[in-house]
Amino acid sequence: MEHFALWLGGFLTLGIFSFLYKDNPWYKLTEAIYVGISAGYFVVVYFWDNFYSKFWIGVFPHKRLNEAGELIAGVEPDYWLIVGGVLGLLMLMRLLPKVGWISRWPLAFIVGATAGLWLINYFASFVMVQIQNTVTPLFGADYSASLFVIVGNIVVAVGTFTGLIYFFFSKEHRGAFGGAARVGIFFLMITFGASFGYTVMSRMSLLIGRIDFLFGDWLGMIK
Amino acid sequence: MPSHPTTSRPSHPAMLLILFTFFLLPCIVLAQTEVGQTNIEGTPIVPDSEQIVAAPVTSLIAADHKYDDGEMIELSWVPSIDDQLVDGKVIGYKVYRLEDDGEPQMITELAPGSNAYNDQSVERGKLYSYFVSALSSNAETPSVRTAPIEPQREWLNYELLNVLIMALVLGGAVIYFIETARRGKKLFVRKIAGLEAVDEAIGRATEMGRPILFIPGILDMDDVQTLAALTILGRIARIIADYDTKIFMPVSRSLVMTAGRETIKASYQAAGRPDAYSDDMVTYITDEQFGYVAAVDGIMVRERPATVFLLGAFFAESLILAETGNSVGAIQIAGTARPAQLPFFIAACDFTLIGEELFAASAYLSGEPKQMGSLKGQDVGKAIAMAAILIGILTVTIGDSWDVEWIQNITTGLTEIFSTK
Amino acid sequence: MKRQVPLIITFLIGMIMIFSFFIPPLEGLEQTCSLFFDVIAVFAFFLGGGNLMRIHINKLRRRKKDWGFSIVTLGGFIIMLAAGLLKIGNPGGIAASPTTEGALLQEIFTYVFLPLQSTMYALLAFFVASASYRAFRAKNREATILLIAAFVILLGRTPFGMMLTAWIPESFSVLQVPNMAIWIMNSPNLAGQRAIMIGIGLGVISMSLRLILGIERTYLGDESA
Amino acid sequence: MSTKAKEILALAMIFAFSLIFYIGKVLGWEAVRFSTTVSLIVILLVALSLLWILILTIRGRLVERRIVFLYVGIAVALPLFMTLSQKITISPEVEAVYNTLEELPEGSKVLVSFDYDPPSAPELQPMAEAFLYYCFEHDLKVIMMGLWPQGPMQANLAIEKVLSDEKIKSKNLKYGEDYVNLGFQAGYEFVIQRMGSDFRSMFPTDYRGTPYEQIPLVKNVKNFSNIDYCFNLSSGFPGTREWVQIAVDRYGVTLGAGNTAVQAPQMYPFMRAGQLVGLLGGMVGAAEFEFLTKWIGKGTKFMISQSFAHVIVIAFIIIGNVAFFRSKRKTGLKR
Repeated sequence: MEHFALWLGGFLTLGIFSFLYKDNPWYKLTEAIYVGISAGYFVVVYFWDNFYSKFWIGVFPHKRLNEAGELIAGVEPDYWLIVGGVLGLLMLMRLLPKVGWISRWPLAFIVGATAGLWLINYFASFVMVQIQNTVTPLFGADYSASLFVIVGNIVVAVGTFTGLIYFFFSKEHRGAFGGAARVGIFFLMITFGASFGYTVMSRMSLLIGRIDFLFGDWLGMIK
Repeated sequence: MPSHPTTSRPSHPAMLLILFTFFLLPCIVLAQTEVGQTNIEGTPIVPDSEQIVAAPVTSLIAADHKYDDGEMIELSWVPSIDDQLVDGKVIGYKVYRLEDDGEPQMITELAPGSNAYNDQSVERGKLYSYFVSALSSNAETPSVRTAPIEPQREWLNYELLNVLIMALVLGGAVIYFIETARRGKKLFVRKIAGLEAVDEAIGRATEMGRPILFIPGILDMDDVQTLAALTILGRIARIIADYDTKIFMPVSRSLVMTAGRETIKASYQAAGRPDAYSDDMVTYITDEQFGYVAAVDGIMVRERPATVFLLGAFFAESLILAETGNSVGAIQIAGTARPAQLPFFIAACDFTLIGEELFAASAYLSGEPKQMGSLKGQDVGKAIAMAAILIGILTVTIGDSWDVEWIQNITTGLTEIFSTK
Repeated sequence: MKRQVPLIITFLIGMIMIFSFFIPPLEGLEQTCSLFFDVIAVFAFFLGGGNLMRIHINKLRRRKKDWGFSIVTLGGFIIMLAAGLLKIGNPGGIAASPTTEGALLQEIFTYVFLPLQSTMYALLAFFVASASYRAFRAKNREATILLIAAFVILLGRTPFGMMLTAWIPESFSVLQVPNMAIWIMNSPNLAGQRAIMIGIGLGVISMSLRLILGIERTYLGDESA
Repeated sequence: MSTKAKEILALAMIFAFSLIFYIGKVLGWEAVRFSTTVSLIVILLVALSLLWILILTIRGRLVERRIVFLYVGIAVALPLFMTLSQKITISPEVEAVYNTLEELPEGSKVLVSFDYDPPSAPELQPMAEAFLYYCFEHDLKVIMMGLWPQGPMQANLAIEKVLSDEKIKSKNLKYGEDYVNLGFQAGYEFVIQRMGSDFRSMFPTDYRGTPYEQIPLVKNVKNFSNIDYCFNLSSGFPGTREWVQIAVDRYGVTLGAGNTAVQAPQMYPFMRAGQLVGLLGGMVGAAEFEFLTKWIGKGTKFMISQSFAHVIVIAFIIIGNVAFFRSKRKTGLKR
């Protein structure tokens, strides 16, 4: 069994890596296995976690007994969940061509809820918090900052300001405004460059793990 | 500063031995033989004379938590004077609650040094009173009981009033400009390069006779970026229907599949070509992130799309998809609001919609005045943000440096407006 | 009915969600909605899973190109369902969780799924290199800035970068590559991130409003759009 | 020979290679090791070939991306076989982790939380092994747990590895008395919070299903006050930040941590504030810690692999720019 598992792991790993050379039957096979298994796995997880644990148990709770065999209070069925179930069933109406349009109702519900929820959440945590965090004394509280930090503070302020100018839609990027927008782009580019450079490292360690599996666990060439 | 947990030990081993033999051992034996005399922790109950008694906590206050649905009571107190890091007698606290003057029930146990607890297991319409016991190694000292209190429900969270007002201002600005535009006022919107390229990218696919691939990210319909991707899909599908090009949209969520089909179908109907639409344009693959990527990579190298749209929420897979798309020579237009993934799109795609541009794209592509109006409304938000940053930084810096009161007041005011607690 | 009801639903739910943020008695609504969403998603899974089966069965029946691989996909899918839902190959039988150790589902997860997932993830290492090779070229001013920032950060996080500038005296330690890398991360990078985030927040507000007000309605299959 | 034949040949060779070495492994062959001289020669060859690519590029022949892939593979794989002694300077934050461990008397209880999954294992697993090795060698009692579902599995892998070491094996450590794995508990930071009052409420049984009160090592462990040192291996949320905010700030735990390189910089503020006694960051941190604990693990090798990969990326960025400037000179300023 252990031999089989190792060879299987090696086979699948090399199959994916073979894609780097070009598309080939080996990759297609691993891809087919991956898609089938992962889709099945998610059906199972969704079924037990969402449908069974959240919906079914929510509507029909287990009678929970304590050690003495008495019913523990507080496991009232949550009939609200039935609304969710009904919306889910409406979704399935798509399968019937005649009433298929009714599946737009649950979609409309989801879109409304998502839009409303994120509108306010993004507003609070992306707009308000960020503005608040940007407002800091340039020289540090009571002049405590070093020159290094002061330069940093000024850069943050200027960068945020000009970055926002870049995103302005209703004004052509021309003249002084265009110049500021250009500075904004520079800041965005530094941001992108920095996060790219930053991520290179962590990506390499992923590969190291796989190579270690191939030559270490599988073939025993490194110990 | 964290400190090592200190235990007070008798200084001499012999003392320990004596203590053990004469006090603790009988206690343990006693505790084991007489079931029911042990409390929950298994600490033996000892005769009064041996107790190490800690001073009780003082100034215990129970108050209703403001601005909630009546589901929390806040307790605070001054810790026992014997609660000290070194050689303190207190080893913890127990919080007891009396519901409608019933029997006291322990609701939680806290570490030494605690001086507050939020009781979240309360219900409206019941009266609660509390007391807190200071625990020593073998005794409990209860505090005075608080007066009974009932958790209150509030209908509006005044703490968030500033957020509400700011949201109304911004929402109002968006709606105002939508209305202005609807009434026929011409509003200027600058060109967005990535979106100007959409027509050309679709045209290219038509010329080459190759399909267009649309990837709506890997999150479900409960993410705004997916919604943004779908609104853009509506516009793009309309153009594609006009050009009579093939579109293919593999998705990783069943709901996105359903919504994607609705969207494309409607666009084809609007273009007057409902017959050209087929459900096979949108295919579900798998919910799993990298399984989906494996399949999409395969589709890319096999179908060799001329144009690839990568719009929505992307995670680590962004670069795998974009690089594969690039290797098959596709024109790629990408967009996401996840800052961490933007650099990869910038590096590997021809055009990238950065954050806000993704959400503006559908309005921009529609070309309708009222949609454009909403973009203008966004700019009001940016102007407010910029003004707040500018004024805020200036006043806080000057106010800090020269101690000018009215300038400091401005800072305080601004901070209050933009605080979210 | 077909057109108006969905728009009304979106409007009402959207508005309720926005205001529930400020009304304490409605605090739990967010959880309730996400619970609803989970339940709807499970039902939708019938559509998605069904679609997956249908496509591959079609491929098989019509003997389309690469139909052999469709058998594999279908087989994998069905085995997982059998192992997870009917709990075939589960030592504890139908009552036990399919994710306990020794269960077929868990075995497949550990020995097939995990290697596939981590290898696919590891491909990133290659693509990061090829993307840097192709894209980090000093084509214009913006690209040059991108390149320099990436280069400094990359160098600053390797021992190599440390050695490179270790000779710089302590009083000018700001100029040592690792310190420059930290400064870039903390200052200009932060500024860019903030600008992007504020922009995103505003973009979401505007788009969500368009959706809630029914100005944007393509997703609902509205033909007039 | 046609491409197809070549491909089949390559495939056959890969298979034969795997088979030979697999049989070798079963027969108990020694690990493959390049001596220092060979290692240096290999590095030199790689460097020369890179130089050759640079020359080709200057001459106008661009390499395709598959060559880049090949070099990345080489850069990561070869160092794993090499015996190179890179000079390791111990950074203060790593030393702090070690020093705190050294101060613990025999029999102290150490809580280790494994908050990561296999993708982060290359960075964090060597830390876990070295940490456990030190604990076992110095007779510290180890309690393991995980806030990530796959964390306890990683813990078991590390334990298995460390227990197979001769020195540790001779100690005859017993599960349940010298170390225990409490398993995974869902609930993110709330788990830590609840552990503040009662461990057992979060871990009624260990991962094997043994009831908490029947495990000799932990039956008297009520909460954090019975723990002498906490160590957290983390690659995201929930992780070190949550441990600091709850276990340290509220319950006064002494906490050290090991983080992935990506996450580590965010933890420096906690270090400075003294909320974290020490920090192992990324492969470098793992290598330094291995050096201190004298555990011969993979961290050091992995670190060299990573440095090599970085150098390769940098080299190709340079080559790419050379290619660009060359083409610009030829075609004028287009694009």
